[in-house]
Amino acid sequence: MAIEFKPSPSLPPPSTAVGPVAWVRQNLFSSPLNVFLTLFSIYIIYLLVPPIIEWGIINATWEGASKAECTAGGACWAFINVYFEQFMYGLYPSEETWRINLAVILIVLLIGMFAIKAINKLFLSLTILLVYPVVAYFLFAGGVFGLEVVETSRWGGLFLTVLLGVVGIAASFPLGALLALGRRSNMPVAKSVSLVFIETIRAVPLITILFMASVMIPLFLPEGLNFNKLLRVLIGITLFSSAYMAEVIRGGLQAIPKGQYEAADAMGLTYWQSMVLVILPQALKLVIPGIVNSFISLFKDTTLVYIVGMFDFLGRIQAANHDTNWLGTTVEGYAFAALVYWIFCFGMSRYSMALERKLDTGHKRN
Amino acid sequence: MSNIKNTPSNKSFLNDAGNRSLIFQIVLLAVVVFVGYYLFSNLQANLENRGISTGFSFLNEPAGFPILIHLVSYTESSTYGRAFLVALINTFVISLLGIILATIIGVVMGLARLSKNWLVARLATVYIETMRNIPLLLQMFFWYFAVLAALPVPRNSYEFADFLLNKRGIYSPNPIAQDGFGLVIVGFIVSIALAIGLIVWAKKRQTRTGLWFPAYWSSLGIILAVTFLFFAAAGFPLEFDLPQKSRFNVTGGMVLPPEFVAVLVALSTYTGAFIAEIVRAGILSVNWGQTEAARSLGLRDSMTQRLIVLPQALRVIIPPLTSQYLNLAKNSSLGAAIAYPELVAVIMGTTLNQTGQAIETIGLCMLVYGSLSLSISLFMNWYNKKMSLIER
Amino acid sequence: MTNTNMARAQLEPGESAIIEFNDVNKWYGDFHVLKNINFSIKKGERIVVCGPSGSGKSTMTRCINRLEEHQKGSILVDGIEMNNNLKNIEAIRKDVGMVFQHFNLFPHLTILENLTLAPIWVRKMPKKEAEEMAMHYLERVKIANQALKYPGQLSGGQQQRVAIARGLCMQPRIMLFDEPTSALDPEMIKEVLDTMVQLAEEGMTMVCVTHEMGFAKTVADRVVFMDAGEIVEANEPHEFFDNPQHDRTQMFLSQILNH
Amino acid sequence: MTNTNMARAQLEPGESAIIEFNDVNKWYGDFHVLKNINFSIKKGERIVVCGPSGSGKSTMTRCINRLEEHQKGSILVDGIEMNNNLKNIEAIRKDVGMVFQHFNLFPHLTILENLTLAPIWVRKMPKKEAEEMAMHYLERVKIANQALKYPGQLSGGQQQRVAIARGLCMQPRIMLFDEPTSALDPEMIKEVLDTMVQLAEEGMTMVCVTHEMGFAKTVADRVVFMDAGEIVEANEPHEFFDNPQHDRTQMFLSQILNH
Amino acid sequence: GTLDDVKAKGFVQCGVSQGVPGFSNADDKGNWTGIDVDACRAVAAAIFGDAQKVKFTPLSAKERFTALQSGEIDILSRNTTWTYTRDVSLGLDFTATNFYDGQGFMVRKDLGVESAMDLDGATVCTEQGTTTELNMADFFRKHNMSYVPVVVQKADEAVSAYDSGRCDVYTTDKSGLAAHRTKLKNPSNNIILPETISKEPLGPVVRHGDNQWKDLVTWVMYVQVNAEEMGITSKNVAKIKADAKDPGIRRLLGAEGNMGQDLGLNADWAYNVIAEVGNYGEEFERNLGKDTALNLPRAINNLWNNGGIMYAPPVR
Ligand SMILES: Nc1ncnc2c1ncn2[C@@H]1O[C@H](COP(=O)(O)OP(=O)(O)OP(=O)(O)O)[C@@H](O)[C@H]1O
Ligand SMILES: Nc1ncnc2c1ncn2[C@@H]1O[C@H](COP(=O)(O)OP(=O)(O)OP(=O)(O)O)[C@@H](O)[C@H]1O
Ligand SMILES: [Mg+2]
Ligand SMILES: [Mg+2]
Repeated sequence: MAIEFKPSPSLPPPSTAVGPVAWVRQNLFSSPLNVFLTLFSIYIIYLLVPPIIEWGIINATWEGASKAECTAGGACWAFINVYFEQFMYGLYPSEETWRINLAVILIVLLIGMFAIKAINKLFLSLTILLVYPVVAYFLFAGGVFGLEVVETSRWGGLFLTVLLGVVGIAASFPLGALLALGRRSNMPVAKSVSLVFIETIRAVPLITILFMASVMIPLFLPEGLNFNKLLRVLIGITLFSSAYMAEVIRGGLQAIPKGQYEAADAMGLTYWQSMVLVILPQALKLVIPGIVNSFISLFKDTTLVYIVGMFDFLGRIQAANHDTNWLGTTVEGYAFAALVYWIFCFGMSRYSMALERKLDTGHKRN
Repeated sequence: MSNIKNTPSNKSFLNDAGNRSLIFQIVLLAVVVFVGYYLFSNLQANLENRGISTGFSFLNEPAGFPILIHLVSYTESSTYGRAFLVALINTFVISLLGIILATIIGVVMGLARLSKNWLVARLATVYIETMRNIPLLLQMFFWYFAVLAALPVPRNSYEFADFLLNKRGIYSPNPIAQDGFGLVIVGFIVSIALAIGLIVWAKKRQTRTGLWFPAYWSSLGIILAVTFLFFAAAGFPLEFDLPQKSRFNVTGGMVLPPEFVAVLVALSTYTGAFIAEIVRAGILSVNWGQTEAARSLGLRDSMTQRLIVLPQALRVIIPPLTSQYLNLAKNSSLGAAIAYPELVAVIMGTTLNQTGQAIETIGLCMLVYGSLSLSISLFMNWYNKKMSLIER
Repeated sequence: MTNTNMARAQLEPGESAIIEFNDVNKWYGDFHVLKNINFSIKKGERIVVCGPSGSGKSTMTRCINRLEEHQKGSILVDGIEMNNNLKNIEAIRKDVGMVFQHFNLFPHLTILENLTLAPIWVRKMPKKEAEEMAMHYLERVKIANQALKYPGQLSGGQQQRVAIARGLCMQPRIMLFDEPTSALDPEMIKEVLDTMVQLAEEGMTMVCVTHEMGFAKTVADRVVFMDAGEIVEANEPHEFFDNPQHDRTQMFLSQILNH
Repeated sequence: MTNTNMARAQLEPGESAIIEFNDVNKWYGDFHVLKNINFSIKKGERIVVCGPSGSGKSTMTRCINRLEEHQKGSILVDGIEMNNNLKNIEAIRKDVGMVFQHFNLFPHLTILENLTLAPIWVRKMPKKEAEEMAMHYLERVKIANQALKYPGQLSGGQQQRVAIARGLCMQPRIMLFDEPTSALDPEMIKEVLDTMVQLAEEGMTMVCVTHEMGFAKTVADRVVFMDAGEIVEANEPHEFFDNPQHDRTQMFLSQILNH
Repeated sequence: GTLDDVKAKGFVQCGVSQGVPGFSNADDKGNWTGIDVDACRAVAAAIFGDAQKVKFTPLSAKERFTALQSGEIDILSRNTTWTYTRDVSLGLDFTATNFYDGQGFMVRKDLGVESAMDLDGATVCTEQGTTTELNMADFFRKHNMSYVPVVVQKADEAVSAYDSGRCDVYTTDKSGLAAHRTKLKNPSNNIILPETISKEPLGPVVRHGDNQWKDLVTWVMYVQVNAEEMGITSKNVAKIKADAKDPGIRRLLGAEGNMGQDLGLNADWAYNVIAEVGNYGEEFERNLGKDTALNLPRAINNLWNNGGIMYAPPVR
């Protein structure tokens, strides 16, 4: 007769294996080297954190009209306070800044509408991609419906930074897709044109391209034909990021199994039909995280427009540092800039990671 | 045979796939050529109308401006060509040092992030996430303007032995060779030869007897000891020019100007954060089974890392590392913003301004960056090929 | 080679072949993958192609709708010659449906959208009509209730049935199957084979690369055996299985039947 | 618990066990994965460990060369107690060879380098001698002609045989096998099992986690059955298979023998 | 030509500095003031009769010539020194000089330096892409003194570098020194050394090859100097135009004849310039004079008959 098997009860682990004490032992003091590293880390934290808190919070001054009023010995956040509007909007007339805010609210609402089931997604996307930019442009620039004209030379601050980043990415997207298709094409001319363009752009620093855009484009145009510096810089940024975008999209295209191309061919779709209906929608889904990452780099790189004399967010802060009332607030300015950039970039990078994870499981290949 | 139903209506020149692609390509080529020609002819007309001189003859003219950092001799009366060379060297030097430092920082931080010590891992994460998400230009400004403001004036320099640190840079004694220094060089060469001999011998002995000899450490010792012996024998033929505080500055000694230090620090800490992530991913990509297999063979953890994990991780690390190196080289151009005299500052800044020849100067810069990028990626491709695994 | 006589369809007078290979040769680089293929199929015929791996079965099938180009000889489908002419290719692809081993459904489209894509964009059918037709074929493959799901949500067998329905939606005169069941679990194979048998019974012209010998015996009008880029033997199923002429065929059959 | 009596080796007087588990307990976090394991092996014994997935077979085996740490009880290998002492661990790992399910060959080294790595670096053997020995073991696993290839160039079965040879190159007193054949195709399984049988015949002490019951019947001195972190039953093969004591064992055997 | 383009677009695009008080400087609302700004406004007044029809493009020193050459701006009015090379080979044309300047040095008082000759071994900050960079080099070379050059990309940052102690000396045009000194943490702790080491005639620049436009810009400046000489100011210009008997003045103010025609302008262009912007003296006092933070004396920028060298050709 068979003996019945009853598993013995599980016992709780000994305190050496779990619990806070075990945790500390395993994670902080597991070996002499680790003890040293732990103590060293604590020392570094001790060196860095308390002084920063003291300077940035405890001894900081939050209100005031000039540096002279910052007497507490800590950070002079009053500087940021006073200049806040300029940092955000540049020299955009303050009675007109509602136009920027309105444009931001609009886009947030539009994107939020994706969550509503009943709305036609295609229609909404087209609105965002085609209608919204026009509306936003007229809101920003004015000159219609009695809106006061605001020169692009007055656009600046974080507004300009975001504008450059968003327009750069959005505009580089179609161009990048074309370049990617070109680079994968089996037509030698299309292939080499795309290849040369992509590799040339990727080989040189953004700053040389911005410099070309800001001073050289007019030399290549017939006399009298000339356009706005902001537009030229945007063209430069777009060309630059389209080369990187092309490589991201190419990665996506390569990940699409060959069978998808064949199935589309076998159904009798033409090249462009199969690209637009079958291949690109799949590839783009795969490259969204890559695009977000490109956006993050571009967003950081837009600081370089400062070198060609545009007052983006960092540029405005640099300029404000020279205000005679606020001399000696360099560190506060940089700290503020660093914080804002960090929040944007870190947030986006987390978002892209989450997206990557989501798409990873959601996109089953077959 | 069945009847062949030919369909002549469909037989058109344009419907042939080969012809279509040919036509498309001809059109594309025509457009590219036309746009190129259009831009070029505009350029020529514009240059002529505006009386801007062209050509590279300016490279032979005296530059007339000073350059703060020059590793080859340069004076104000040197030519623009010389200035170009100086700037080129400055770009190379900062890129090379930056790559070395960033690699060290990246490896250390990447390993730290994988550390079993919770605190160390957390600190490394904070470092990486901070550096990666703040624009490089801002970091350069910080290292230049904010740190500069916090340092003392030369008179109140921080002093460590014969080293000085102040707003004007980091000063160190400058060694000056005296008579007989040649002997020391001879000694150095001899010691290197000895060290190589030792390493070869150690390898041979291992093959023969299986005994290991710590050849690398001992050869380092030999190099130091032998060189020192020759140095002593020659009667210590080296004098140091010590930095002295003078009326304005510090005179004498060697100096690392703050511009150089700021660019170097910013470039290497920024890129280092990216490299850290690459290193981490590379090490994680090596299957844990490899470590277990190595351990079960009795290899110690340090050997496991050196012989098993790192060689395999490198395979994964190298392609993204290449693009980080390229980025660093390109980013060195931001040094222009804080007075580091690299290519963009000297050529697209001062030279362009003195000569007005935008096309030539910007063209020169793009050429240099292009070849820099090309050579780094060629080297890396070669290395990558060498490292790649052989599969079925 | 008497034993490849059967590679040509037995045509009644006045009847013409729907697919015709005349001395077709194809190379991949230096590699001669199809050698002098002579072969024809008449309307309504059901052909099973078998042979060892790498023998060129897929390649031959894919030449029919010009997923591959051949370099010598001529292929006529429904009287139209295959060449670089895009109009011809388009016309033929409308007439030829294809089902792949790995289904190749479009994962970003629902089942219904997968089916209506070609009718709408290639046949320029109104969307409503296309959807009605799609539902009709989905019912035929017994999967209409899944119409709004995505391919990723279906089992392999279901996916393959969708792929068949997608092929049918073009209302093709010929259906090509390239090992439609070899990526499936045994129980799903049955689902798919049942669907194919049903199609065969309805009189669809079919070319099917498969090693399901049961299927071949049940429905094939002729079985074609290929090796090393050649048609070694072609015959009616009972002849082919019971009385293979070639020793190569015998060896092959002994392997797969024992398996 | 009478039926685990056989978990301890039957020692002759004066003989001592080469591996000894005394009341070994191990937790992963809160999860009690090994419960009171008492178990010993004498020199030259061949033990097969089996049991359902997740029962702790791998964990127990890996405790033997301290790839895993246990938290309670003691493990003695060749008289040396397992603890945090690095010298002990090193000494034991030199004496214990291990073969993994996924081979874990070092892909960046040639076969020969894979085999000589440990002898050179751990045993401080002259390179030449190490290579001679490696060739010897490669011949034993019948694969000497592949010595200069890289693991990626070999088939799975060949790789696993290399892994065995690599383990042998340390000239260990004990070999551990953790499901060495379960990642292989049927024909390759045979290759590897043949090699293992040959080893067993030469008198190597072996602990082998496997579900190849044929192997167990042929070579094992004892079969150990685990479930839920416990040794449920241990016995000589014929007793174990023909007359399992425990209902759990019976159920398990009925499953894998029917398979 | 440029004039037609300007008329067509309806404003003058004027390149200015990124902030030099007294010359071209924007307040925190973005309104531009300064003597260089007024030069552009005067041109706008001459063309459109409206001094506000100007748009400003702030440029760093190193960008400025390319911006002008490329046609991005119509006039470069950015304390730019007239030099041989710039005039001859850069594709530029210098018009009239609106400020005679010379390069000088600023040091911190506590260094105890009295003369530029004491600067041997000093670290000197300056802005990239200026004549200053070259003059400085020449000066130290001539006197056989050593120095450490720190050449910063933008004037503001060069000043910051000086102010933070990176350099002992800051060098630029003396007017610039005075202007920048107001931006220091502690202006009174810094002195400007007496030496002037260069001639720096500053004035608006236009593209080479458009003579009509060059003439226009030149004569807008000369008219202002002549107006000061004749005692015509923005306050009394209307009255003088109505009352004047002097045919020279009547011609100048467009009360008779049509002197603007050849420039492509209206007859009253000069009137508009004076009425909207003022004469040269007014411009100087408003931007640089005693009541400003710069507090510069007229010195050589006075009229020729007042001991200066401002001498405009007659309007005939
Ligand atoms: N794109 C290609 N380039 C080069 N050779 C190819 C290519 N595609 C197929 N081949 C080769 O052509 C031969 C025939 O391939 P094909 O796919 O037609 O064989 P098959 O009979 O369908 O085999 P299987 O049963 O494995 O699908 C094979 O040897 C294959 O390696
Ligand atoms: N590192 C770990 N952390 C937490 N739990 C683990 C870990 N490794 C294994 N386990 C758990 O411990 C139990 C025993 O694992 P073990 O690998 O020893 O099982 P096994 O008997 O070898 O099973 P299999 O036949 O699947 O290999 C399993 O439930 C497993 O999930
Ligand atoms: Mg096939
Ligand atoms: Mg296991």
